Amino acid sequence: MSDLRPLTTRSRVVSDKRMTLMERIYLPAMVAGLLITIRHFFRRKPTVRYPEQERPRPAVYRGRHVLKRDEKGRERCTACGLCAVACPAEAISMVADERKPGEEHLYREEKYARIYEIDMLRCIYCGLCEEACPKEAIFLTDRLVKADRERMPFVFGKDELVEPMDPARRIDVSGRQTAAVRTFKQNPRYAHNR
Amino acid sequence: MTLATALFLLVLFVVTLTVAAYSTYAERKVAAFLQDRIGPDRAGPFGILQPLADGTKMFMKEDFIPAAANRRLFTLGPAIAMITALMTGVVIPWGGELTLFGETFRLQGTDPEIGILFVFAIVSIGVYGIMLGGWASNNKYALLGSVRAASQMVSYELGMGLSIVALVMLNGTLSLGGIVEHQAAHGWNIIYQPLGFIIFLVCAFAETNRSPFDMPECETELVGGYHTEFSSMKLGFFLFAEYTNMFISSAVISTLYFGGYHVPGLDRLGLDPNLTTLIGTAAMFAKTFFFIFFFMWVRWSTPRFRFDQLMNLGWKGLIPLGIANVLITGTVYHLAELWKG
Amino acid sequence: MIAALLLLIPFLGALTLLLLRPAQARAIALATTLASLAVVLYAWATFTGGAVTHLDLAWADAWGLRLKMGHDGVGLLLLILTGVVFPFIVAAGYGQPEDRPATFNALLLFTQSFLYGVFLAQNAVLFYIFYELTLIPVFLLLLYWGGEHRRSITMRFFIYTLLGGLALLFGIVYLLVLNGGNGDLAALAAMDLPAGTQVWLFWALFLAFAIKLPIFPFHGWQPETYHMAPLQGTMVLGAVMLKMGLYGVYRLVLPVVPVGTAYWQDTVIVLSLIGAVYGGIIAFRQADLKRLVAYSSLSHVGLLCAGLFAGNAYGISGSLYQAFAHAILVLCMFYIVGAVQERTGTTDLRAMGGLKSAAPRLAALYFLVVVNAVALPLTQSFVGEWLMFAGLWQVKGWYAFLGLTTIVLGAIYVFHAYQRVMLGPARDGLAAADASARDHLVLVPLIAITLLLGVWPGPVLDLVDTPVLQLLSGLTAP
Amino acid sequence: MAALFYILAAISVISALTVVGARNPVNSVIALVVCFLSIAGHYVLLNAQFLAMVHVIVYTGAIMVLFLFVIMLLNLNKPGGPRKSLAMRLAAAVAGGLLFLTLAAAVRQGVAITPAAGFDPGVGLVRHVGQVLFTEFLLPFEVSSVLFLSAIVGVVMLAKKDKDEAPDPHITGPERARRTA
Repeated sequence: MSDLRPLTTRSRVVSDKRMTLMERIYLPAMVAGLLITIRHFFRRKPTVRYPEQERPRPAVYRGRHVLKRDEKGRERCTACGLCAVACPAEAISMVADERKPGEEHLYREEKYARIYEIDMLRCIYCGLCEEACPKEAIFLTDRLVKADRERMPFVFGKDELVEPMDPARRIDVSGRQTAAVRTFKQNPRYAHNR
Repeated sequence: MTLATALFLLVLFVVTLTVAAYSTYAERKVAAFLQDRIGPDRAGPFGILQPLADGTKMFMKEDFIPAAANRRLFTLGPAIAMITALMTGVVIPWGGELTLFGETFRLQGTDPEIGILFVFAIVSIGVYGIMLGGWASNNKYALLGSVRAASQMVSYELGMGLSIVALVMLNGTLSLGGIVEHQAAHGWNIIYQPLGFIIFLVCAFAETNRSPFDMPECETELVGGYHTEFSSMKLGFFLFAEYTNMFISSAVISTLYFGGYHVPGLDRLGLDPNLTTLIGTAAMFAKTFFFIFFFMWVRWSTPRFRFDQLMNLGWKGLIPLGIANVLITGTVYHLAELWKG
Repeated sequence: MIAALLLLIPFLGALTLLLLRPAQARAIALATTLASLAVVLYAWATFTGGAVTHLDLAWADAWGLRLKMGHDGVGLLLLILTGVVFPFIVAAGYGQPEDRPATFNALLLFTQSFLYGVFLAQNAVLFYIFYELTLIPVFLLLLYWGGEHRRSITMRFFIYTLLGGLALLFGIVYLLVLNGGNGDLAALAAMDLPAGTQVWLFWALFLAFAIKLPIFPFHGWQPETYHMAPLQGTMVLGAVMLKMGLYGVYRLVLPVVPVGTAYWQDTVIVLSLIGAVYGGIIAFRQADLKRLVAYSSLSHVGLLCAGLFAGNAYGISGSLYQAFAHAILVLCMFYIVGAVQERTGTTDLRAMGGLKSAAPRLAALYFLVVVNAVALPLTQSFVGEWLMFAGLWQVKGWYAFLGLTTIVLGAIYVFHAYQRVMLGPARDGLAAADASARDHLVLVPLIAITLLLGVWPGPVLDLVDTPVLQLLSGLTAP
Repeated sequence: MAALFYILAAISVISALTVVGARNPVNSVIALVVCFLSIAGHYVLLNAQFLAMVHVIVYTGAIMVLFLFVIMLLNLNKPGGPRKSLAMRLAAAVAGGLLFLTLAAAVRQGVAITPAAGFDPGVGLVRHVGQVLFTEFLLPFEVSSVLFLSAIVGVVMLAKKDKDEAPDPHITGPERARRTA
């Protein structure tokens, strides 16, 4: 047992020695405690009043998802299902469909997701879907999921997930693409994704 | 009883309830501030309407009485707690004399010769509210809570009484008004009775069931203690009674040890007597509020005692200290008398 | 007639036992004591208040010896005490020796007879003779039926008593010479001795009683003797013999040398109170139940003596009242010591505990005795001690205060002993029987007397009232 | 004042009867508390405020709380309680009857219940009570305090555990070894 060292420097050995008179009076310790708390009383409060104020979130924040469109406004998702497989919380479900003629401006590939749903109450915001995606279609963003009183609104469909067509209102996820990711994607093997 | 007294009592009643109500708000604010938070701030500016919201909520809740409870006592418990909590304020001197419309009033309900004993007596009856309420719930946690409350309050009343004995020996009167006047003439009691003050303060914490002596409602062990089974305004009464008690004991502490409405040097300024009185009353409330704050400050700074530690402290610590304090006070007083000749 | 009966019934009973050695020695002894108790009660019933002379015969008048027997209220009180106590002593179940029960009981009866003599004697020499006679049977009891080291302890007891006796003899002879050979106690009390004589004569007369009681510096013999003596012997010593000392002071010291008494009053009270407090403290330190009771007796006796020397109505009547109460208490206490010893096989407090679960009734009886021992209200000790405190209070406040300490000390050691014996976890292998029929027969009446006299002390106080007032008028007159 | 007296008296009598009549011991205790409070009210009417307050503090605040305590802890709240044996009931009836007889006789023999002549309204005030207690009645006062002291001592001695038994379970390790050694 003796060669077991404490895991942290903060651990203290519990002592059962008799307390000295000063310690047994309690009052000095009590006063010390009161002084500690009163110092906190006057300290600046770190509280952020949320709906009015928001704490700045970093670009790599993993908030609610977005289904990206490509530069021509076509949905990148081909409903391959890799994200659903990767999802540890099994929050993603989808139904694939075939692109009809005349829909080329909507979907990039011949196959697309007719239904794509993420249950935001199950999601743990791990980002594995993003990593799994071969088409760079799904990304986590720095936006938050809004609160609600019911459960069903938390199941986000394509109406909420797919980013708007309007190029001005596209959601920028470049912040999530770190330098390493970008170099990795220069690999010619992934050229089809660009 | 004159109309003036009746009016004064009505005002006192309202003030007491208001202070108690806002103590709940203050408690949450103080707790938050001590923990680097900002506390309730949604209901009104700075959350100032929070007590009203709480009260409304309490009234709206279903008033539930458990099937196996003793209905009569179950209702009687919170009532006793509330009544006894409100009764004590009558004998506390909130200020000096006020002259209005050619008549002179004292800002005190009544000043009986045995004022301090009256406070004691009412406090000792207050236990019944907790005991009956807890027992009538027919719930083991509630019973344990009320048993703890009773033993705690009976035990600490002794220490409190002893600390008062020394004080009374010095002041030569049991009347609260008299004690304040004595302090105005001879200096505040805290100077002469520091030990007595500490004993009284600790006992006051125990008597009001406040942390670190809040064993009767100790959540981690007893769910809610004596008020586990209570809901709606019955629960509200219990909580309210606790805050009222805190207000009253703060007022008693200020009266007994900190000169009550006396402000040193105020007489010499030659102000209008009415103004002096009002400043005095303001001072009294300031002192009282400080102690209410102190109650909260301690609650959010110290962990709870264990029940055997509580009993040990009361019986083996405070009571012997109280007796020693009486002896020391008596000896010194006697020697001082001899010295003066 | 009564005097003769009182002397003769136990005496003849004893002789019968000695000569016939019947198998039922104890039953006969019990019957004898009960018969004498009946006589005593008859005397009480016919007592009207004044002093009574039963017998007045010339014997050896030249030596100041005259067969004058009678009693006043106080004498009657002590006669009642002797009468009441002895049946219980004989009946006390524990500690009755196996060998020679006839002789043993005969000795007890002889003691009773002589004790009656002491309390009846109205003549100083007669008093002295009986006083010394009582020693002989007790001495034999100790020597033959005592415990460890009985020879040396008995010897010490004997030497102490003998020294006191010699001083007393000298004092009485001196008085006789001064009084022209008239040894009548009333005549002695009427003497008006010069103050200087009284001051030294006080000790000559008092020393024997001081040893017999015993008060503080003269108590060396007591604890060991109580501890070693057979149970009945201890009972006799503690319940009655000790009261002989008290009676002696009341009869022979206070009225005869009032000035001497007043001179030494403070000394004696202080010594007594020292003994009372000291006895209490030592009692608490005892690890042996019997020794604890012995020291508690020392403590009580100190108070009794202090009360007697308070020299006022409260003190003296309280002391005499308490004399009776203490006798009952001592009987109960030692009886319980015996009962406990019988069940646990020891008197060592450290080896006891938890007897209550095995013997709840005994525990209850013991508790009632304990309550009496600490003089709680509604017990007779409360009445007696309260009167004594009131008496001491009139002398000096702090005497009463010292006296009151003994009550607190008493509570400490008595309850300590009770806790040790009865409460706590039961010791291994303790299979004790609960209180037997005999235990009930002995303890219940005694406790009943305790409680009855605690609520209604009138009858006993009435006995004491007149003589004490008479004595006081004699004390204050010169 | 007279009206107040009659109201208080009625409360006292009714609550006292409830104490005896209530089938639930807890109700009995509460009735007794009410009775004590109304008696304290009588004291106040007699201007004996000190006595009134001490009465409330000691009897209502301490003793009855302990009563209630015991009843609650031992769960003695079954209505009616255990059936008493015939001898017990007989003894109770006899004792009660004797008490009643004594009281009746005392009243019959003319215990005059009239206002005491020259009643001093200051007699019950603290200052006077204190003065009398520490002069005239000093000895009884001290004797009773010693009696209480010895009662306390007795209880402590009875409740005290032997030193050599059961060391504190909260103490472990070397300190325990040191203490038990």
